[in-house]
Amino acid sequence: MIPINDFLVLSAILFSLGMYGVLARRSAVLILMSVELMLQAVSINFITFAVYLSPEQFTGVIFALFVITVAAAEVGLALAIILRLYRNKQTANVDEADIMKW
Amino acid sequence: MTYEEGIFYLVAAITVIGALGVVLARNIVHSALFLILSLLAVAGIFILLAAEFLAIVQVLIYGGAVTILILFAMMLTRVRETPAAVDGPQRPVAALAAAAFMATSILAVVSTEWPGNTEKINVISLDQIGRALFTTWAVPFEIASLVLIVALVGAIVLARGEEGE
Amino acid sequence: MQDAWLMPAIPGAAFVILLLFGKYLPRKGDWLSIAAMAASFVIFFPVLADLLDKVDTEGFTGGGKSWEWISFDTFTIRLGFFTDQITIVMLGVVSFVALMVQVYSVGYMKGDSRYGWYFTCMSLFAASMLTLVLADNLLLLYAGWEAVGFCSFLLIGFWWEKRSAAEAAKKAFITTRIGDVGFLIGIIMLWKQAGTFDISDIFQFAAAGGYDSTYLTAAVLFLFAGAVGKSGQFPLHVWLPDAMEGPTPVSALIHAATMVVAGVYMVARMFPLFQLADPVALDVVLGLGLTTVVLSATMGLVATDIKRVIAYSTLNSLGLMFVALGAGSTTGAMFYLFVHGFFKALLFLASGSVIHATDRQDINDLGGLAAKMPLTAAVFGIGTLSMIGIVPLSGFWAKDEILHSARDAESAIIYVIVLASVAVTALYMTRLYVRTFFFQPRDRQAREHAHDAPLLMSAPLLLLAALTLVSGFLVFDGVGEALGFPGGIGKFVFAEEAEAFKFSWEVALASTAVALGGLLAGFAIWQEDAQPAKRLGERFRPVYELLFHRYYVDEVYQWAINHIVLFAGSVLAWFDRNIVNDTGVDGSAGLTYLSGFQMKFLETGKLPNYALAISLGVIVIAILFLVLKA
Amino acid sequence: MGYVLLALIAIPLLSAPVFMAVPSRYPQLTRYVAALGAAAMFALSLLVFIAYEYQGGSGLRYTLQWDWLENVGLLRENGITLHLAVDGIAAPMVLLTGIVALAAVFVSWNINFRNKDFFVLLFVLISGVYGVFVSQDLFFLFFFYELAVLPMYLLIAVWGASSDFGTFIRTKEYGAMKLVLYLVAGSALIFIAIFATFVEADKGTFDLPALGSATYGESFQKWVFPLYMIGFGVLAGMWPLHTWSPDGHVAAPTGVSMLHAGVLMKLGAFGILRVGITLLPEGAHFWAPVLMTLGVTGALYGAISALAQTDLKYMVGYSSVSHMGYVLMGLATMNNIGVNGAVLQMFAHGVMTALMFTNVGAVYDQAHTRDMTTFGGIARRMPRHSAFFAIAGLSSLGLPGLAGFVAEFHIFVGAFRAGYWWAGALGILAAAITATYILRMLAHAYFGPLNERWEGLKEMRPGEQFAGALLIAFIIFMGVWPAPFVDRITDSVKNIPGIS
Repeated sequence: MIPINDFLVLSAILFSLGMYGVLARRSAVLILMSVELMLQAVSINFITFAVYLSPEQFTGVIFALFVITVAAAEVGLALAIILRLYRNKQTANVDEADIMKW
Repeated sequence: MTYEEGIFYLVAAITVIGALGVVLARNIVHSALFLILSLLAVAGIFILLAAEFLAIVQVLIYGGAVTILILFAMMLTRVRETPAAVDGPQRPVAALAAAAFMATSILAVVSTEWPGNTEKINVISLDQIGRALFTTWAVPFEIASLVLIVALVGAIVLARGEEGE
Repeated sequence: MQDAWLMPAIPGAAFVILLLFGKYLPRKGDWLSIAAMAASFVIFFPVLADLLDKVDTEGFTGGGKSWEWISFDTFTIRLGFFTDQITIVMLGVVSFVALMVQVYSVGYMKGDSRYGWYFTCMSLFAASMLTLVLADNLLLLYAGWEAVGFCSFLLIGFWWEKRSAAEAAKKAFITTRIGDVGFLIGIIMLWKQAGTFDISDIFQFAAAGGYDSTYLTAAVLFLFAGAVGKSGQFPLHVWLPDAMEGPTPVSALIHAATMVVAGVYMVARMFPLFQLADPVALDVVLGLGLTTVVLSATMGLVATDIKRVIAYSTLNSLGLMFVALGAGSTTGAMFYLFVHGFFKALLFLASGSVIHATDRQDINDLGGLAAKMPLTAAVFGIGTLSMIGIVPLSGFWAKDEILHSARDAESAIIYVIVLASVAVTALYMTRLYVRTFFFQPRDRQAREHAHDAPLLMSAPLLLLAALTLVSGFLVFDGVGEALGFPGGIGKFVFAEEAEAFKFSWEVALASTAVALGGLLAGFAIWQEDAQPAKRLGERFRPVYELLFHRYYVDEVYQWAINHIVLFAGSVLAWFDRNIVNDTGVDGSAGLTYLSGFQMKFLETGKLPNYALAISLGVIVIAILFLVLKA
Repeated sequence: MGYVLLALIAIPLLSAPVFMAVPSRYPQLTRYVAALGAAAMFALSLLVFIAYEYQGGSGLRYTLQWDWLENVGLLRENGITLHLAVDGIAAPMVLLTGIVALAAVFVSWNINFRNKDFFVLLFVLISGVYGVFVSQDLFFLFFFYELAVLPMYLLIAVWGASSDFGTFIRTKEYGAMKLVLYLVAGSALIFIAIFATFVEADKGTFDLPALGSATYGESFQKWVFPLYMIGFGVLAGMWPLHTWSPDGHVAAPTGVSMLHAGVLMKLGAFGILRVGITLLPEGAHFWAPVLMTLGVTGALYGAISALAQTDLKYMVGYSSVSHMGYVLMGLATMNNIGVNGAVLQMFAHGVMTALMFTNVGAVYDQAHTRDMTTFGGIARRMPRHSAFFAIAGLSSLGLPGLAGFVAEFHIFVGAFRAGYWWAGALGILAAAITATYILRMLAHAYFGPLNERWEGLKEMRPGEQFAGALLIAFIIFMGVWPAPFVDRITDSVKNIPGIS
């Protein structure tokens, strides 16, 4: 059998890689993709805990379901925002949209 | 090492390679393709966790809808033609932060004593999930549908652009 | 003695009525003030009789009545009135002179625009002064002490439209206040050990050795600081000559007979403590008294304002009283205080008559008034001779007593100085008298209208003159016994001193010779047009200048106030405005603004930067969490 | 009787809608409403003071306790209650507030610009002041404390006056801003201290008597007392955190200055006593020498600074700093006599400084300058005004028979008793310096020959005369017969732990 820690470590690696992507990338689309990776890591965590530790309530599974749902909505909205950004600034790079400061 | 473990490590390796590809690729289209790979591998992980329903949902929504959407966005914004560097100036710090986070969370995982049986995967049937969704989780479920509607409307309003544009 | 408290209470009540309703009373209420004073004076006699009844009983230490004023825990302050022999002397002087002065003022102040206010202040003064005298505890004494100072402020500045009067009032109050700082410290020091303000309790405590000698010495020296201020001793004497800006009757009452001698009275009252303290305390008293005597007597030689000369003579007398105290002779001091009240008030009131009649007060404008104002000249002469110390006027006996104590003091030089001062006193008093009343008038116009004062003003003069003539004889046991006292004033007041009154031909002759010498020299120097005086003035120009500028003490003080006190004030104000406020307060505000201005550049507006910050924050928190858990 | 205290807080707050109901066309009516409200408060304050029975009992009178929040989160039984009561320390303070409020309303009679708003804010301030004095709950005490402080900003910034002193300018906005920032900074410290106390006491309540019965560790007391001391000390004008006070006075309109110096600054000293010393006696003992030093420094520093001022309001402002220094000295003695003196001084200073500001306002209204060097001999034109000013000044320099003496004397005796002989001596010296600046001012501005420029000055308005007479009545009353005050104060002071 696979020990729980294997899944959790995988989730941690996945999350960290997503985090790296969010922090290092410039393009909004790439950042979005990295966010998806992080969401995947979270989902893995949720399901892992549900099937290993609380099979009676399996809240984690339900949550993973919601995560996927919300992720879908989020991607739709985020892409719409990226589109607007691109129309206004002719770029999809987030570090070029910096007029909302002092 | 049981065969289950062997399969797990294989799938996990594909997931990680996909993720690495997403965050490291110089070409943005390659990134998108790596993302698909990674997402599909995660569906495999879900199967290993005995959550077949979620795996299917994952393939349908992520592997299908989300990646398609992302590819559309790429096309519409013509990110490929952007000549500037794909990575920002804070890449080294980002790498450091990510590494630190990874170390921290792995340390946390390893050092924690989990309550309950950490060896056995309990199968949660589709039947159970369905009942739970429509009884205990009925209200959040409805709200989730509301969220989707709102997101849909919002996305349309945002993407449509203003009059005369 | 139980009812002695009525003496201050009646004028006090009169003050309240006059203050509130004085405007609406007929004659603006002068009669009320005088009636209250007269009532006070009348009450003096039953009090005296009561005291005489009891004074012979064994262990008598005085008596009175008191009410609780503030009391909590162990801390009690009482409004207590207390009469003993030393009090009664002062009571007599105060109530009698105050009555005389008020009667005199009816004529003197007639037609003044603040006639009613004058009598209001006079009533308050009488009440405060009698409170001071009768107080059985130091705090009430202090209250009366400050209140008389306040009345003095009001009355010196009575004609406050005059810049000089306003300044003199201020100067008097502040100068005495400086002494009072010490006085209050002394009172609290005495309280701290004894736990009571009651004077007789403090005496008992001290007699039982409750105070450490050094501590007690410090305490009494602080007390003495109050006396220095109030009684115009060097170095706080500067206010008294300036105080002559007030109406003349005020000078007679407050700045000659009563308030200024409060310092002497206080020291005499607290004398047991001075005796218990280190001898240094009394040496200080003696030294300052002697300094004042020398300074004031010499300054009197060149002053030309008739009232200022008398003010210097007052300083001179006060100095003598402190010399007596310093030499250990409370009898001498109190007796001098007693007779001084009469003859100095007489001098002031008589000079008031002169000023009233001629509207001049510079002796260079006066002269030859004896013919026009025979009565005034006569009583003024009596006062002058008493001040000089000619047999058999009261001043002679009192001064003789002080000379005695000076001779018995540790150093012969004290005796010589005091004796010399007698000569100088004779000199300047003669000068004053001669220049005012004899020879040709220098301002004829002034002499034209001069006349003797009306009866209302003359009567007090005559009464005071009579007392000046006879009061000195109270030193003799025989006289005292004839009047119903247990003996002469020394024996009566200070029963423990068997031979209270000391007399020796040697001292009497020496002082008479010196006084007469001064008197004759005065006649010689200031006769007719005072040519010898002018020649002397030319000859000793620097000395004349020094005296004329009052030893430059006022100038030094003025310089110190302008360049030290006010300078310190403006430095501190500058410091407060520019350092504390503009640098410290506004500076920190500016620093906040500046740091905010600089810090805002941390906001790059770039999403990745924010995300990185969030991540780092999460990592730090996670690590902290792990570490703390471990 | 507890409802009387509630009424004291409620009347000023409830008069706001009444003011709003008055049409703006009738400014005079607004004034009558204000006068009526103030008179009611004065009457009730007097009632509270007179009816206070000072013999025996626990020290708290007229208790009223309404639950507000309990058994929620950290709060347990009686967590936060509207607990109103007076003790012997609060009773004179309540009376003081009534007196000064009434006087301030009459002095503010001539405010024409938006006088409705002015009175509403003034009354809110008064309500806050009453609230602080009668609250027995730390939460509400703090609440009312803030309620009293914040209206000051608008009152000064809208109705104040900017002044040009030649070398520097003080705008009203500057004065208002500085005042509020300072006081809010002080409140921040108090806020921290209150929560620290709440947690340390572990009683689950903000009720002061309950907190008073808790025990606090020694190091806790040492750390938290200075928070109270400095936090409340800011409002008490503690040196060197005093500069908001003179500048605030210069900017504020007369009526507000009266309340500010007369009552508001007392809140600070009252807070130190009511919260700091009462709850944390050991901390107070530990910090008493520091407080004493700051108090003496303030007393001397204020007096010497006042000596150099030519602006009347600055002079009075610095004299307030000086007199509040005495109050802090009294508190620092930590003995019965000195603390009594401190409370007496709070009352005495409140009344006499209100009187001084009444007078400064009266002369400023007519002359449009406060520079005392330009005056001269104006006592001839304004005799009553001059007499009032002189009485206030004499009280502040400690003339026996007036309120200031009684208070200062207690403080000096207390200081000597506590062994701070140097502080007592310097305090007495400061009183002599006070005499100097007061008399200099009187001699320069009021006495001497009349400067022709001021030929046209008239006597102060009847309303101001009434205010002055009211204040003087209490100055003399307390000076001549302090027993009613002392009896009430000592009734409570003796119950404060740590006061010997």
